[in-house]
Amino acid sequence: MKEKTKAGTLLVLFAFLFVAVLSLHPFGRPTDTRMDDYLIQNGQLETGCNNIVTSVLFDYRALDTLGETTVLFAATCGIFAAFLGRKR
Amino acid sequence: MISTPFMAVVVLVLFGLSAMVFKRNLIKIVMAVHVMGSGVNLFLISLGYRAGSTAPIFTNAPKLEMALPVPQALTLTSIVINIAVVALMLTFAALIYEHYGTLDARKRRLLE
Amino acid sequence: MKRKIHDTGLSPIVKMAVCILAVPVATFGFYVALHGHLTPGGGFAGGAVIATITAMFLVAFGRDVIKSQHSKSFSSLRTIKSIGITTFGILIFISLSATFLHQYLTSSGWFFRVTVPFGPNPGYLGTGGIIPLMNLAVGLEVVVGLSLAVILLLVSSKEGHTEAPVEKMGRREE
Amino acid sequence: MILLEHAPALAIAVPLLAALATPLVSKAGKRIRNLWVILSLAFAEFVVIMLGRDVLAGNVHVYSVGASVPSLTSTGGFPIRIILVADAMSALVSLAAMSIALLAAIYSWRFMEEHHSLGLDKFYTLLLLLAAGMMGLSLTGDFFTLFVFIEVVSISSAGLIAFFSSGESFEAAFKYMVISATGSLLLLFGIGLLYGKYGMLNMAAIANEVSMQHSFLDIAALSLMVSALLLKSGSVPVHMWKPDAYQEAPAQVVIMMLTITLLSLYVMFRICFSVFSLVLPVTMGWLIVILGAMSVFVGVTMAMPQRNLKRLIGYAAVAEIGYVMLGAGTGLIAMPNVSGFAMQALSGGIFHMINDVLDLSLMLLAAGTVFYITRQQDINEVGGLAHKSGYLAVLFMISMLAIAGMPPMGGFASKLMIYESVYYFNPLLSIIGILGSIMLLAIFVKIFASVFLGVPYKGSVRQVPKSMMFAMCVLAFFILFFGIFPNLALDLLITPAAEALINPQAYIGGVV
Repeated sequence: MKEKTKAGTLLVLFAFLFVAVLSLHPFGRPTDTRMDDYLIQNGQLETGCNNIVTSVLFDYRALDTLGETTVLFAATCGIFAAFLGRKR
Repeated sequence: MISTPFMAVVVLVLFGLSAMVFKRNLIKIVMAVHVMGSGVNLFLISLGYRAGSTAPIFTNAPKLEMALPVPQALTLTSIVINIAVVALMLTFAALIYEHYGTLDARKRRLLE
Repeated sequence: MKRKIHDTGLSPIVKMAVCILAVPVATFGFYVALHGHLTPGGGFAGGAVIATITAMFLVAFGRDVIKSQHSKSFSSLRTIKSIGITTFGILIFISLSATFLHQYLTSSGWFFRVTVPFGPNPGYLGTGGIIPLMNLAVGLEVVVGLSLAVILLLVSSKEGHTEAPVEKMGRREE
Repeated sequence: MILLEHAPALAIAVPLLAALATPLVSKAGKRIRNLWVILSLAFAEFVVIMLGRDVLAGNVHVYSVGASVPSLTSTGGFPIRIILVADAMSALVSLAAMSIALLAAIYSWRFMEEHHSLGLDKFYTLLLLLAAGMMGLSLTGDFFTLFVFIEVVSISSAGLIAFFSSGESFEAAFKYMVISATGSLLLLFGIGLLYGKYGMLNMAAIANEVSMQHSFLDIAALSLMVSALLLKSGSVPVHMWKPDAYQEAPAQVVIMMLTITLLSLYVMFRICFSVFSLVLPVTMGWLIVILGAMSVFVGVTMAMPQRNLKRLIGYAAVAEIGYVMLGAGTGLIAMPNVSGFAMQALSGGIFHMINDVLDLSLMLLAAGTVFYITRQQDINEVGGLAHKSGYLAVLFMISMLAIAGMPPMGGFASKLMIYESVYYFNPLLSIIGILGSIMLLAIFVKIFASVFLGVPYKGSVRQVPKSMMFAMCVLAFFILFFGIFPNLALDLLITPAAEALINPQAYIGGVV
């Protein structure tokens, strides 16, 4: 019985995601690109690097990159603490 | 016309979820999380594509019609986060295997 | 090949190839990380490329190299760990200072004075202010993080592992 | 002054910098490292208090990270950079989170000493990263930063769960990681949907866009995000990870995980109230209320047969989360014009959020001290402790009465507000609530009798260290303070927070 309920919920979720993705914009033609056009126009002037993705990563949204490096740092600490404890 | 990358994304995410729910082996569960993560990354990347555009890099850029830079930055961040999640889960799976000698979730009433 | 080639791990040819290959891989990774603001790639991709070297060494020389060369206990790993984490800690200060105390170090920054006009250009290394430094900082952090994870996962799991056929190493400490 | 202008960024940066420097500082010795951790958390607490005072003076504090002028938010009419927003609600939540982190650090000075001398600097690094993640979670005004900080929080808490490296703790940490990884991936899917439609990632900007035209996509993104955050907060359908995680983790890490569950509830309310306020279907409010009632019921009934004290507190935490959802859910049902009882329910829910953290933390710290002074892990061998340490019995009594919602303690005021206002929406729900708190009282009286009363405890009992006693007394003081002067706390902290949550215009106005 448990298997069928799980399969049932997964099918419902599949239909839900399917319809949600269908109502998105067709692939290749994004509807609202104000933010990205601004970045492409002024990316070079404000941050001085040609690769706009790097300027987004390290200047416009630098807090995300900082959070992400702390995620990697926390994972390393977690792995080390787990293995270290075992030696006790 | 149904935009195929979004369909692939839904299939990947659901594949990951169903494998995570039905499978018992810990390593398979970790793989399922990784598959789901790459499904969501594919979704983020395919949001930022403009038909007939190049990468948003101005070094010798062939044309000025460029794809959206922000989804690419988001995907880069979420890929690295997926690495950290999978690495931590593999450590726990290895240590559980070492402690219990088995990777089967059902034996230890792990994920019921 | 001054170091004594152990009997564990793959054949000496592979070990030699890995030692030779390490240098071009390192330079390529460093190139990708340094030119992050000009060419695709950047800190993360460059760091990942360099992190493959530790994986190659572990595969080629077998995992007991790390255990046997340094002392049996975990102190060897902890020294590597503390070096990595402290350098990572200091280097992330650079990106932290740029992030929080707002970003007047970039295009109009004192470090790389050149501002870049709009439009495609052949890409001059001296642009981008502090972003190349942050790229390198993140690159080093990714190298340390990934290689530590690989080393820890491989070296410290005690369960019976398929040793290379010729096992002249001493009894594995239990 | 300069500190106040950069307050939101400093609140995140200080614990983060301290966490990165702990491996360096711990080379200099144990005491210096402990002092370093507590001082950095105290300084972050000072920054958050200053931020709270400035925000309670009436203005939404906006900080755009990386802009040449911190308050320069929308350059081209829409925000480009990441913007940290501190309004009354987020200031209240970050204040609670940081004070619990500070108390956890003070508590773990002596508690962790003999447990684990080898990896303690890893423990403190993860503790500080957890505090930084909580600050980021409560102050962010941007969807993707929300996802990143939820990941920071869940990875560092998984690392901390597995700190006492025993077989079960890896199992609990693995289960926690599986659930929080899928949760945050669903959240990222919802964020992707929103970015696909609006091209922007800032909460206030999207709230501005949603109020103009909304379609099925917003409902889909909203439901994905709400389900992901319910997953993280451990309400009924997915609460299995909570008892295991609370059983295995050290006591002060469990307090931090309590605040994480409440922070994810705060983020869900932020999304429902501020971003999707106009497009919010009534069914969403009812869903949260029903889930709240179910988690109260399931939490209490599952707590009955438990033997392990921490596992029992885990189920009690599921019940407490149910109360908060009950209260705030009714506010959600009457969303567009929240008045009268819905407003009382909402402020009752928020007030209970704070009280719930305080009393469950006091209970957990008391439980940790019981295991610390008797060096036993199971509560059946421990008995008649009241003779040996009277203070501990009094503190346990205070936390027990507070969880059950007895008059002198803080829990009573908030639970009373929830019962009264929920009664008007559906009498059955408040009946479940009242029954739940009565059964909670019964369970904890049983535990109190078995641990503290009865024949005096024969084994050797260590003296309760000063640092632990200090942390517990601070918690007891706040519980009593909120209990005796609820109106003081209410109109000083809670009602501005409730008002800030109600009108999204102030939130959007501040940014766009």
